[in-house]
Amino acid sequence: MSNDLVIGMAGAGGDGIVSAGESLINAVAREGYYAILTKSFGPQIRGGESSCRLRVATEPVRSSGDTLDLAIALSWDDFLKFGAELPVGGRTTLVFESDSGLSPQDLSVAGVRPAETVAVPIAGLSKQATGAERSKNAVVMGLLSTWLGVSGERIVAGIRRKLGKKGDDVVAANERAFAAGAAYAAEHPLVRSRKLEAPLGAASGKEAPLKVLADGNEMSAAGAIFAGCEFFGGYPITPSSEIMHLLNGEIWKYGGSLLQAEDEIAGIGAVVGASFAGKKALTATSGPGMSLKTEMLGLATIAELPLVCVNVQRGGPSTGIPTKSEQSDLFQAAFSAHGDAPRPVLAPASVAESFVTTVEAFEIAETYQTPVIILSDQEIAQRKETFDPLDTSRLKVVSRRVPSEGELEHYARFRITESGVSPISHPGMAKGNYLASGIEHNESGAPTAGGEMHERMVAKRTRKLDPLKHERRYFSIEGDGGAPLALIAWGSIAGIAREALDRAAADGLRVKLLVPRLLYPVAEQVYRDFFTGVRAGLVVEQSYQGQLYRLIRMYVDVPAGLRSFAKPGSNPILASEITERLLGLSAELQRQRQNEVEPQE
Amino acid sequence: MSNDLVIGMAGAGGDGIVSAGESLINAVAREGYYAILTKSFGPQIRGGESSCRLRVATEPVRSSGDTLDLAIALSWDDFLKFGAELPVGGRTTLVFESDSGLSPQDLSVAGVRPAETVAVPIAGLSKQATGAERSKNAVVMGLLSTWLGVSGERIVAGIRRKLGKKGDDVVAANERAFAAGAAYAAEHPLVRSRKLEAPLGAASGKEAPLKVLADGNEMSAAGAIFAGCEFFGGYPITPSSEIMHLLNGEIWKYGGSLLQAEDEIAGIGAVVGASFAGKKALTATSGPGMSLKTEMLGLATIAELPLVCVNVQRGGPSTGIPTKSEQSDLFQAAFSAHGDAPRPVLAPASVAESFVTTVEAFEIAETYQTPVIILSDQEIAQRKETFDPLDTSRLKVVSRRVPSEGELEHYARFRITESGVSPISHPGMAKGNYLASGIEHNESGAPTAGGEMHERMVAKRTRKLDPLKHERRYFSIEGDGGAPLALIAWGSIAGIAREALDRAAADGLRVKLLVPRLLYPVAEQVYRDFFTGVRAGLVVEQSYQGQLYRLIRMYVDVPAGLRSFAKPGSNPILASEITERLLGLSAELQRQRQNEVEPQE
Amino acid sequence: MTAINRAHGLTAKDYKSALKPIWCPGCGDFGVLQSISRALAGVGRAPHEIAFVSGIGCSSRIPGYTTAYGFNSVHGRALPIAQGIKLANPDLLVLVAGGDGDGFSIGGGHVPHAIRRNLDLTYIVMDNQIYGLTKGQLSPTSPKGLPTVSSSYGSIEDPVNPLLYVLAYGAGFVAQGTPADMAGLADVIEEAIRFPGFAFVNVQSPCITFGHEDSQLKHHKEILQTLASLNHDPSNRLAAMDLAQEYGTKLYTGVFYRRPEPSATYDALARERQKELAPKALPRERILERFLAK
Amino acid sequence: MTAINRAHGLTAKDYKSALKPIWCPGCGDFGVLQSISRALAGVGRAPHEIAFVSGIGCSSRIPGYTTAYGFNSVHGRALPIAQGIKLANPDLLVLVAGGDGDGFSIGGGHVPHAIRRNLDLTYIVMDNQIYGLTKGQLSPTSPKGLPTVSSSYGSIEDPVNPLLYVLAYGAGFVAQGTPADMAGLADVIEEAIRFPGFAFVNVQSPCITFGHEDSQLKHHKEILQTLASLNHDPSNRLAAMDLAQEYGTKLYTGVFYRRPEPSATYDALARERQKELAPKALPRERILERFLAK
Ligand SMILES: Cc1ncc(C[n+]2csc(CCOP(=O)(O)OP(=O)(O)O)c2C)c(N)n1
Ligand SMILES: Cc1ncc(C[n+]2csc(CCOP(=O)(O)OP(=O)(O)O)c2C)c(N)n1
Ligand code: SF4
Ligand code: SF4
Ligand SMILES: [Mg+2]
Ligand SMILES: [Mg+2]
Repeated sequence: MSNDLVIGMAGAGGDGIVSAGESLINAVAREGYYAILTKSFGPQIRGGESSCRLRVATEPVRSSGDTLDLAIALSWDDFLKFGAELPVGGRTTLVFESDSGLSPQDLSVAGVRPAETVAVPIAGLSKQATGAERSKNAVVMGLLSTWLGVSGERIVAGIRRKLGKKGDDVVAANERAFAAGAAYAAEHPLVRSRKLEAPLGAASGKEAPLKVLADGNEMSAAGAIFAGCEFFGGYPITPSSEIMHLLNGEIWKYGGSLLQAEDEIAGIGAVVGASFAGKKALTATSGPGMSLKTEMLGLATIAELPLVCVNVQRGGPSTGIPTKSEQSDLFQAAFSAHGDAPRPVLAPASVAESFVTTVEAFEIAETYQTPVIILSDQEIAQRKETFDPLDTSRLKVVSRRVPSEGELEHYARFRITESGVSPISHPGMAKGNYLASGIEHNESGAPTAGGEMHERMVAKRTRKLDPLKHERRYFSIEGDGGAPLALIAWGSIAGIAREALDRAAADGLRVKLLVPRLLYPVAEQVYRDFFTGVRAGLVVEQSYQGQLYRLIRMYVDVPAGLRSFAKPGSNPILASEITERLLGLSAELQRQRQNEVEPQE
Repeated sequence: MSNDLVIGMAGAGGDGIVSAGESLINAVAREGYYAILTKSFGPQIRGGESSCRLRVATEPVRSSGDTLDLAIALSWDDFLKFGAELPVGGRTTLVFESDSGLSPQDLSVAGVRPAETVAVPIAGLSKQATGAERSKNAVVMGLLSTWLGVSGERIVAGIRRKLGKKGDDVVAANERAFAAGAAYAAEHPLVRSRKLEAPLGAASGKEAPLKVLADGNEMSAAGAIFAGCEFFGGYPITPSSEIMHLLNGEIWKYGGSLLQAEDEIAGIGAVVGASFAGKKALTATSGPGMSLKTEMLGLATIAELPLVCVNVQRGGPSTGIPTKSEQSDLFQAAFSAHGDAPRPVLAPASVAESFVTTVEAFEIAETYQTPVIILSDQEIAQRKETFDPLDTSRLKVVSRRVPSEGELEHYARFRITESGVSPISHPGMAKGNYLASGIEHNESGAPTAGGEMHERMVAKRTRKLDPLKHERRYFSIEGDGGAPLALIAWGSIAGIAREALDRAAADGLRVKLLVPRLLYPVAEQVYRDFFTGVRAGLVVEQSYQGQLYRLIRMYVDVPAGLRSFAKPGSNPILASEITERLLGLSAELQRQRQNEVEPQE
Repeated sequence: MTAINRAHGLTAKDYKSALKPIWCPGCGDFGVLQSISRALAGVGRAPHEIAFVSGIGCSSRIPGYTTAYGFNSVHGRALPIAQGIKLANPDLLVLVAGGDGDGFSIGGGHVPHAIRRNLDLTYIVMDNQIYGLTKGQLSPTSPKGLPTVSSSYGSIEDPVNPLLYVLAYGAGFVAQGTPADMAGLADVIEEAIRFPGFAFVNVQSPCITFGHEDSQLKHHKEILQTLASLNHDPSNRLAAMDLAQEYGTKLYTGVFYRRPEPSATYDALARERQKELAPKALPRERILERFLAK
Repeated sequence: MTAINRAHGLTAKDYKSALKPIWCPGCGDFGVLQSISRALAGVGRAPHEIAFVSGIGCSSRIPGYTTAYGFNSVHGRALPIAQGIKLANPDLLVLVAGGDGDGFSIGGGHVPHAIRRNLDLTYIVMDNQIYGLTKGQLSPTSPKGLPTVSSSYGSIEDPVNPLLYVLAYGAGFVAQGTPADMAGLADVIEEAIRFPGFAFVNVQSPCITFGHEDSQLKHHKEILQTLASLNHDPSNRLAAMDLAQEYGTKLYTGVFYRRPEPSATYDALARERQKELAPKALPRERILERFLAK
């Protein structure tokens, strides 16, 4: 019995492998398991190869795992195209389409002998059950239902919901194919059982409590609705478009509106306008769009207009690799604008955190009157993940500070206050009239070219963000508090670092992990505190330059042994690699210690 | 007799004060003096106040100086509008228009009593000489000619050249006004003489060797012509437009062409196209334009297309302060693009260096097939400066490495070489056909989404810039090699740091100064070497965040006592402030030393 | 526009701010400011219910000289910002203004989209055929052959035709004016503001400092012809396009085109949609329930 | 275009690269690729003398499938890049292609300027009224009311009219085709390439995966009308504009407008200027002498 399984499946575009993965995650989520589903496609829009990996476990999972426990290849060629994304290892049970005519020897994976190799006539079973090969994915679901021991009922109910529109015949055919798969599996049990332990609490006999099942883009959109967002302006771009799609279905219901603009500049331009008009407003994009939004972000900074901008990172630079994840837009997020224009940058480290981070981003934007950038990434944005319903009562829904009657008497929009935050009016509010501008201005908003006023205004705009650096809630610290070894990771990589932390602790290493959700401004004191007692460590990132490592160095003196462990996008970073490196660092520290104790002669 | 004088003048827009400054610098340059002229205007396009400051010396000058030796106020109100840009001090001779009815007591400058106050009926002299007040500036030139002891002939010759087109009457009137001014000054010698020493070599009796007299924008354009630039694409923006203006007059003569594009994106887009077509190409802009060019710069990086992009920095963020200088676009220059997209950033520290840096930028762009950003600033770009003709023979005019016949046999445009540089073909070259793209690609240029190829390509594009970090010619180091105190400064502020270095040395401090012309990639080894023996110091910059200081920290462990000394734009940084701070640092070091020697009880 | 309800008691002065314009003495934009103020007084909305957006340029300084909520934004992006404002609060009166470069060079990509969305905005371009603020470069409406600081040997490109473009984009209201006829200008601006939908007014507003001679007020007065005097029927779009072709050679003032039955605006359609869908809303704080695995 | 000199011996195959298109089976762009290859074979320039620029989109992948020097650049910016190429080397044959979104949404601001400059470029838009690459959002040419992933309740904006816009911008050559008539399409593309000046071809190229039904080849075949069959006179610009108004309701193919006496191109004028000014050049290495204080 397993309590944590990783299943990888691949086939041709039409094989419906991804839809099978979606049905499965739905079913296991409803059973009370925790799960993560990631999808990956070839470069074609339609057709070509497609794949997914599903991790199911009885306890919360933090990454999509590494080596597969169960691999299902509807086509071996297509399977191989996903390379390191679907890694087969010595513990893998490899299931493949027997109609392909391949024998287990043909399934060569460099340097690996799978635990077990199982040929199944998947297409044949479909044809037998339905008269056509079209329902291969239902056969696969049937196989998995039996082998994993997951309730077939739930899966079938899911199939019904999904295919209902296509008519009773289609539903019935798929049910038959599912049954054929389930029956076949029952007759051909796996040598190495892949049965799942019952989910936690299942013994109670009660229905499992409902879990949220969503991807990061959905949670960004939902977070915006929760936070009171009333306007979205943006332009489609992979892998962020779904935020716009979802909001387009929802936002009108709340009296809000949405503009699919002619380009990213206009998209964020409209957001700046909506914010000026007093509304909470959002835009979302990916790298190329961020590059185009640069000027408007600078405008929002100097005009002190709140807005939230999600960047779902993909492989860069330029068009780069649109469908794969990377964490290489951090420098840009912090520094793309010309002039002294600091602005907060946040990053969620899980699907659930996409919700939380979006709500926090609006809180920050509105409180400090600033654009806020959320660095999501393709991995988080597009993977489905389960989690227990969030306690949303601790989230703050905040609106900007409008001027009081008294303040409107001699209203100065950009009043230089101690905190740096000035009350903000908006069109429609009597006596609040002012001139917003990208030109440097004095307290009342009139243009100025004076150096002294400029200095005071830049100082105000910078100072107002200081409190953020002391909000410990944006930082999660785990592990051994007094550890000499440290890990820092962010975004989707943080989940892997968390697993590495557990493994390293299990290996007897003294390690701690910092996952910052606030990346900029750099919270000097938080890092300094975290570094107390730390002698070596790794900043783990999915970029070539190790951007967070460099960013921290700008503001904090880091321990001499802190290194960057960075790889560019779509090259998976494995928990095992991290642990290995930690072991190396530990050995190095011991050598140093030895040198200290036994002086060289 | 002085060998170094700073003269400041201000009046209403129509008073021609700036044109007087231009005539004067022309004349003194021709005499063999060194000089710098800066101009400053009120926010109006036409009308409003205007001013200039002229520094004249017998030896090369590196900044426009600080407190004025001679101040000329055609209107006291207008003079005051320039505040700290025209600082009056205890050593200032203050000349003012007596017709204004003001008395010396009315000329209150907070906390200052000028050395001498001289009322001159400037308007009256003009009216007397010409019948109108229009020639006040000629009167001023006459006054200065006598008081400074600069040949009137040269000035009059300049007036003739300048006004020739306006007809003989105008020229004659101005000559009379000039003579009136000169005569008045002869009758009213200054109590504290402001006579200039003869320029170096003047004693030889020969004509002074010709000097170059130009501003930074002119030198950027000239550098581009020198380097073989054949295309300019851009969009007007203050304070960079003059680069386009000048090239528009010149580039066609060399078979090149120019496009005033519809916006900055199209401007650099055309440059990318011209570069793809095999030509050396340039664009120029300022902050807001840089923000718009972000996406195209990323494209040029991944497509490995050479181009040079000048950013004449002004006050930011956003529209900011268009007419004033600042150094706050460094973060952007290094980091604006999404993805891992390193690119070289250069900065000239004087007008002459604008020429040199532009030639070097083309050398780097073409050699390494990369966009190169030049960070000029408004101060350098728009001030007139004299310098001795450059020895241009040491400048390299380099063209990109095209593939050989053999290489074309199996041509792979993005061949992964050890240096990271691959031979580059262009349309028109038989057998060199390839697909350029912003999408990640393999060696032949075909799109790829593979992580491994992506990693090799990012590594190649990063690696190829490594040699730059070892080019010592981009770094100028002055002062006491073993000094414990260090200064680092760049761009127009470097000149002030140079003066501070001299003064500090004169005060007995052991200081050295590093002026980097290459700002990015950060030349780790150069800084490490420079920091050897350094215990404290200042990175002096005209920004709020101290951007170079932060940039260095990203890559280099800096001495514990290295501080940022940064002020945002248009607030002058004075050599004396720097020296003062150095004294403070030195005192601190001594205290520390004391603590080390006498252990605390 | 003769019979106007002035019961609100607001006059042109109420729309002018304390900020002193720093335009060159004699700049055409002074007249435009005056005409806009008059038009606003004609319409009579309280200044705080007006949002006035511009880009960057001499002309784009105009919002700061009014008492409306102003937004002097960035070069070329006034229209996107204005659309966001209008969608966020359709009750506001939203004005947009700027230069020929701001609108038809760097901002040219936004014009067709603002028009095809048909938000209820009024867009006023101060067309001086030059870049004023940056000291005299070619603008997209500069006549072919014009030598400027950026076209030392004369321009070699045809000018943009704002009137024809905007008609082709399908704008419901298209007019032209000049400060050489202030009353006429105030009238078309007021009519544009009152038009329910996107309205465009091209104002020939001379740059006295860098503009060429033929673009000055004196010349305008000589050549100006009102469309009314030509008996032009403003409901005839093709005729309007034909007249618009004369841009750059003739100076027609008045209304080129006014759609007889204005179509629904984006902001109105958005409101409808909001009303229709409101009943389907889950309370914001319960939005996560939509994502429960069931 | 019947009598073509094919002495060069190049065939359509010589213009197709080894890269296998990853378009969806049945995508209209296959036909466009075939037609362009045929047209290029008709013109007969060697592939290495051709620069083929695109933006981003399914359609924008096309340069990679040809043997020309290709540039698959960034979304919406093909035209500025192409202009730089043409000015840098006017001897090249420069083709530009992309989608309706690429050209008329994000890239829409560049179209009028490329046209008024009149560089000798051929611009082919594969207009499928949808965003293909990003999986089915509204494009600027999508019909009003269309529900898509980004317009759950139907679009509420009027579509762009590429043909009318481009005519209003003053393009010298404007045509339309569809892969439903491959021969006709190859012909207009070849004619566009041969036209001395900016030439625009709108291709109705169906997206089989996300496009709506009325935009598919089958429907094209039913409704297609050649302009020749209507006896349209392609030298009549106003008539062309009138016909162009039917965009979205009728499918006319062939040449809408061909300027009878093509005006001088920017590249040609640039060359003239270069020749004229060459004698005034100081050698590049002596350029600093211009700045000696004399
Ligand atoms: C992104 C950006 N590019 C360029 C500029 C510089 N700039 C400011 S206004 C302007 C053009 C002004 O011309 P126009 O729009 O016709 O207005 P006018 O001054 O003539 O009224 C330019 C190029 C800028 N501020 N921002
Ligand atoms: C700056 C930028 N914004 C957005 C995108 C995402 N994107 C790529 S292609 C495309 C639109 C595709 O539509 P179209 O131009 O009509 O081409 P098609 O795929 O339909 O042929 C979009 C929005 C991008 N790559 N770059
Ligand atoms: S430069 Fe021209 S447009 Fe600008 S304020 Fe002066 S006259 Fe007006
Ligand atoms: S998505 Fe549409 S446009 Fe793109 S390749 Fe497929 S059919 Fe063609
Ligand atoms: Mg203008
Ligand atoms: Mg399309």
